[in-house]
Amino acid sequence: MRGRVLVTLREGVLDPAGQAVQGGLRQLGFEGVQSVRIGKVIEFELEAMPPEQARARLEDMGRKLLANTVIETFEVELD
Amino acid sequence: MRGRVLVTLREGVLDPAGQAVQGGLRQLGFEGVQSVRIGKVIEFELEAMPPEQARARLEDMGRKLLANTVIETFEVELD
Amino acid sequence: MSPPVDREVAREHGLSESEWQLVLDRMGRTPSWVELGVISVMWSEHCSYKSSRRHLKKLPTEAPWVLQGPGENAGVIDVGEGLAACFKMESHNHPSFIEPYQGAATGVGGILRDIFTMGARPIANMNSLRFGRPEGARMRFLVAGVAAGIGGYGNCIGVPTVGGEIAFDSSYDGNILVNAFTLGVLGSDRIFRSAAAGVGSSVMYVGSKTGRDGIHGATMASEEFGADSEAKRPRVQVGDPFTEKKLLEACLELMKKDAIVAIQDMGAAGLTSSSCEMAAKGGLGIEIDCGRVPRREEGMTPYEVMLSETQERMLMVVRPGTEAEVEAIFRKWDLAVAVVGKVTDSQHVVVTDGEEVVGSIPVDLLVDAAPNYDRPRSRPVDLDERWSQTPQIPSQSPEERLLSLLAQPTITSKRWVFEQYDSTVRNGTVLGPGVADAAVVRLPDADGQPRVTSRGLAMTVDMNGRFVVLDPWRGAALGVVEAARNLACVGARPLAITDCLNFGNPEKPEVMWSFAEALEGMGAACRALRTPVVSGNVSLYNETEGRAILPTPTVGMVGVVEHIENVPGLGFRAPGDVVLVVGEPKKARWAGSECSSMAGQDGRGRPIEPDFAATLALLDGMEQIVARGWLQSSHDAAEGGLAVAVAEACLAEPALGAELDWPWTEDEMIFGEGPDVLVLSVAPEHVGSVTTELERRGLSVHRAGKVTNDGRLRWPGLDVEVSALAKAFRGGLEEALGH
Amino acid sequence: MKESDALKAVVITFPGSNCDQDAAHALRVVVGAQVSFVWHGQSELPAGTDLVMLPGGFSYGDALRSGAIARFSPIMAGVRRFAEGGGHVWGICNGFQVLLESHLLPGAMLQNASGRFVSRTVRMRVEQEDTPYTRTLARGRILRIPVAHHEGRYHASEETLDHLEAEGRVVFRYIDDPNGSVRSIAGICSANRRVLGMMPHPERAAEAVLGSEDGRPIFDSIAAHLAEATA
Ligand SMILES: Nc1ncnc2c1ncn2[C@@H]1O[C@H](COP(=O)(O)OP(=O)(O)O)[C@@H](O)[C@H]1O
Ligand SMILES: [Mg+2]
Repeated sequence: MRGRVLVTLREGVLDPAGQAVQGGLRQLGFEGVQSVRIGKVIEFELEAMPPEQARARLEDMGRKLLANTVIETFEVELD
Repeated sequence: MRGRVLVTLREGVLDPAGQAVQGGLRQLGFEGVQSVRIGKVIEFELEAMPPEQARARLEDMGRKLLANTVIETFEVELD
Repeated sequence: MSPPVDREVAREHGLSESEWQLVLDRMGRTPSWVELGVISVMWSEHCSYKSSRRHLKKLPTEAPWVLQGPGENAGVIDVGEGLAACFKMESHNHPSFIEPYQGAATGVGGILRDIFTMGARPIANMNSLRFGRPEGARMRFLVAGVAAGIGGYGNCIGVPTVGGEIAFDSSYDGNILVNAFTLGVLGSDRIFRSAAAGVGSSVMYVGSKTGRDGIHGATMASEEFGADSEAKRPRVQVGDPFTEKKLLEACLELMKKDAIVAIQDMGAAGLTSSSCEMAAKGGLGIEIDCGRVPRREEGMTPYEVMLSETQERMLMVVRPGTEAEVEAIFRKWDLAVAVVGKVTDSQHVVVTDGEEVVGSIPVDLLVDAAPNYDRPRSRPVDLDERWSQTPQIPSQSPEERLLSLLAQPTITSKRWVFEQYDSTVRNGTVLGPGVADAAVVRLPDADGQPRVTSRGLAMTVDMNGRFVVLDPWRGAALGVVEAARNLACVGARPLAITDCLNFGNPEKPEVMWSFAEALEGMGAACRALRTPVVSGNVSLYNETEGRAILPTPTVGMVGVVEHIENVPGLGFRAPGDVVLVVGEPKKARWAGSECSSMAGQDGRGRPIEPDFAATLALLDGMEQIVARGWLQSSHDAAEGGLAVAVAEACLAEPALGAELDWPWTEDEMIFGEGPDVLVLSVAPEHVGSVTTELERRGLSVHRAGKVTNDGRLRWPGLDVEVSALAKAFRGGLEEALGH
Repeated sequence: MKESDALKAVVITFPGSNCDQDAAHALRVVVGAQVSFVWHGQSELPAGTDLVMLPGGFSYGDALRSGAIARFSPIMAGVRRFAEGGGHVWGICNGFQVLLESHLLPGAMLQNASGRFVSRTVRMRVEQEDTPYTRTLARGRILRIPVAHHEGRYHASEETLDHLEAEGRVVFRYIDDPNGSVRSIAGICSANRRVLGMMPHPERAAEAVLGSEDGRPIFDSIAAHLAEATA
C-alpha cells in the first residue's frame, strides 16, 4: 500500500528556496504567481495494513523523523 | 487560488535521501516500510484565474523549470 | 492594543525584580510594550554581558599591530603590506541543539556578517564543536545536522572552511557547543565601524525582508535549558546563504564608494541592538520608523519588527545625498533597501510606527546603565583534594592503548565531517583540514581576491575543557598555549586571538569562579605570548537540568607565515627522514588526558603549569626553521599524548612507518598530556641545523629515530602495523556515529 | 605574450557564483589570459571573446536543482548563440550543471550518492586527448584535482551514454568516484568538442603551493588551441 507525507515549512518561516524560485519565475516572465513555497514529499510503499494503522504509523514517522516540528509541519496522505 | 506541483525522481534513478530516511526509520524501529522515495512539492499561491488556465500554467512551469525531465517527473494538483 | 505592561510581564521577558525596579526608576514611568521588549533584549546576558563584563576587562587587548580591539563587530590586526586581518568567533549553541542544521548554518551566517560589516572579505572559516556521547540517535542527528549546516552555509557563500576541532564528552549530552570563526582580509586603511554620526543623516536598512523569525532568540540564548524547552518551541531562524552572498557582494561594492558613515549587522535582537549600539557608540540618538521596514509578512507589530531576528540584514548610516546610490546597488543585487530612520541628537532611541511614537528610551539606559553584576564566586571546596588525587589508569599493552585511543571520537579522523566543507574555494588554501595542526591560507589582495604571494595567514581554534574543569586558570592558559603551539608547527608568528567563552549558569558561584579564573589564566597566557584578545563572545547558561558543560573558553589564534611554500604538514613524507622529539615529554600527566577520561577518572589531578617562556622559544625557533624550508613535517602532541602524535604522523597519505629508538619509561610519558611536545621529521642533511636552532633557545631535542616504509611503527616496547593504526583512526568517527 | 594576443576570456557571474574569481585568477596566472567578468543580466558577450567560463558556485542558491534557474538568465541566450556559432564554453562544477540544464550538454546532475556534500582531492583519468581542453595531455594520464559539490552525480540514459562514448565525448572519468556518477563520468564535451563540462575544479589545482598543479595542462591546452585558432 502507498502513502505519502508532505513536509512543509511552518507558516512564517523563511523559505529561501521558494523565494529564489519565485524570483526565477518572475524573470522567466511567468505572471500571476503570488507566492511559492517548497517542501518535501516522502512517498512510502508500505506492507499491507489497515488504513488507520498506516496513517498512525506515518504520523508517528512524521513527528519522530521526517519533520522537525520546530520549523516544519507535515500532512499524511494515503492512496 | 492555490495549486501545487509534485516533482519526483524517475523510477530507476537512485534516491540516496530516500534510502537514508529508510535507514533512519529502521533504526527507530519502524517496520513494514518497503520503500521510500523523496521528492519536492512546490506550492503556489496564484492570482484568481480559471482552473484550466491555472493548470496549464503550472504544467508549463513544471516542464520549463520545476522538473528536469531527464531525471524527474511531475504532477500538477489544484485545490 | 498592546497588552498592559506590569511586573509579571517584565518577569516573562526575563527581567529580574531589581532590573524591573531599575527600569521604573530610570524611566520614571511604566515602559510601553515595545520599550519593554527593547530593554529586555538589550539587558539580556547575550547583549549586555552583564555577568561577564567586569571580567572581560582584565584581558589584554592592545599591541602595536591591533587596529581594532573588542568593541566592534570584529577585531582587526595589521598583517603588513597595507593589509589587515579581521576575525571573530561566535557561539550558536542553543539554536543548534534545537534545530542543528539551521542553528549551525545561521551561526556561520552571523559570524560572516560580523566580518564583512567591518569591510573585510571573508576568506576562511573554522569551527569548534562539542558533542555529547555519540551513541544515541539524538546525538547522531545533532552531529550530522551541525556538520551539514556549517557546510551548507559556508559552501554556498563560497568561503572555505579550513580547520576546526571536534570533541565529545558526556558533559555536552544535553548542551552541544557550536562555535564558528571567520577571518576576512581588508586594506588596513579601509576599516568600517558602527558609531553613528551626522545628525539628520539617513539610517538605511538593507538585506532580507523582516519576518517573525526567532523573536526573543536573544533571551533564549541566555536561559538555561529546562525540560520544557521542547514545549516552548522557540522559533529558530532559517539561514539563507544565497541572500547573504548577495548581501556580501553588495556591501563590499558599496564600501568602495564614499557613502557609508557607519554600518552594523543585525544579529541577535536584530533592529533593536543594531540601532541602539550605533546610537550609543556615536553618543547620539536614533529614530526608527517601523512602518518603513521592509517586511515579508503581514500584520507585524512594531514590537515584532524591532525584535525580529531575521538573518541577512544590515543597518547603515549613510552620508547625506548618497541614498539613491545605495539603493541602486542593493536593487541590482535584488535585495530589500529602505531609509528607515535618521540620526538625531536626542540621546534617545525613538521607535515610531508612521507618525505615532511607540517607544522612546534613553540610550544610556540600554547600554551604559545596563546591569553589570559582580556575581558571587566560590572556589570548589573539594578542589585541593581533587588536585592531590592521581587518576587510576588501568594497565594495558601500549599497542592496545594506542589503538583504542586512535578510535576515540575525540581523537579519530574527522574526515567524515570536514569533507562536507568546501575547503579549497577562493584559491588560497595551503593547508586545510586534517593535514596540519593549523590551517594556512595565502594572503589575498586588499579586496580579498586571490593573488600570487609567499605570505600567508595561519589560524587555529583550540581548547581542552578537561584541563579547564580541573584547573580553570591553567586549563585556559594551556588552551592558549596549545593554539600557539599549533601555529608553531607551521612556522607562523602568532599575532592575536579571539575567544568564545562557553560556560554554565553564572548565577552558580562555582561556575562564576571558574569563569573568572579561566579569564585570568587566558589573560596571563595572552600577555606572555603577546597575543592580545581582539574580539570574542560569551555564551553562558550552557546547562541542562542543572548539569553544566565542561567550561570551554575556546580560543581562535591567528598568525602570519612568511613562506607558505615551506610550511610543513603533520604527516611524515619520506623514508629515511630523521624523527625529532622536541620538548619534555616526561612532564606529561594523566590529569585531564583522554586516557583518564576513558578510565572514568576525569575529575582527578591537576594539569601541568604552562611554561610560557618555553612556548615563546618554541615559536621563535620554529618560525626560523620553517622559513628556511628545513622541515618535512611537524605535529604537536595533544589529546592522546606523544604516542598518538607519532601515530598520526604515520597516517598521512601515503602512510609511512617509523622506527624509534628513543626510550620511554612510563606510559604517562607517551600517553599523558600537557607539555609542549612536537614530533618533527627532517631530511638528514638538516638535522644538525634544526637541532642547533632549537637547542640554542634552550629547548630539548631528542633524536628519536627515523621514518620507514616497512608499514610498522616500532618503538621500544611497542610494535604495531600502520594499517591497524589506519583502521582505528580512519574509521573511528563513522563507527561511533553508526554509519 | 603581448596584451593584444592574450586569450580573451569571459567569466560569467550569476548571483551566487563563487568560483568566478578563482577561475579568473587561474586563467591569468597559468595562461596570462585577459579576463573580464560579465554579469548574468547582460544579454550579449563582449565582441572578440575567445572563451566563456561558467564558474562554480551556487547560482540562485541552487534552489530546485543546481543550474536550473541560471539557465534562464539573459546572458545564457548569448552563451547559447556563442556556442552554436562554434565558440568555446567551459563549465566547471556549477557551470557544468548550468550547461546540462541549458541542454548545451546532455544528461543531468543528481545529489551525490552519499547524500552529503563532498570536498576532497580525487583522481581522474584523461579519456580523450583530441579536445581543445586536453590536447597537451596524454590519454590515460591521471590528474589529482579537488572536487566540492553536493549534486555531482552525473546521470543520462543508457542510449545517451553509449552515444557519448561512441563519439569520444567522455573527456574525464573518476578513478575514485566521489559521487556515484554513471560510468564514473567526471567531464563531457559537445559534439564539436568545444563545450566542456566537468565537476572537478582544475582552477584550484593550478599552483604548486595550493597542493596540485595537475589542473594547469587543461588551461595550457585551451590556450594553445585558441592561440592557433586565432593565428
Ligand atoms: N570574550 C570576549 N573577549 C573579547 N571580546 C569580547 C568577548 N565577548 C564579547 N566581546 C566583544 O564584545 C562586542 C560585542 O559582542 P557581540 O555581542 O558578540 O557582538 P555582535 O552583536 O556583533 O554579535 C564585540 O566587540 C566582541 O568582540
Ligand atoms: Mg555584529
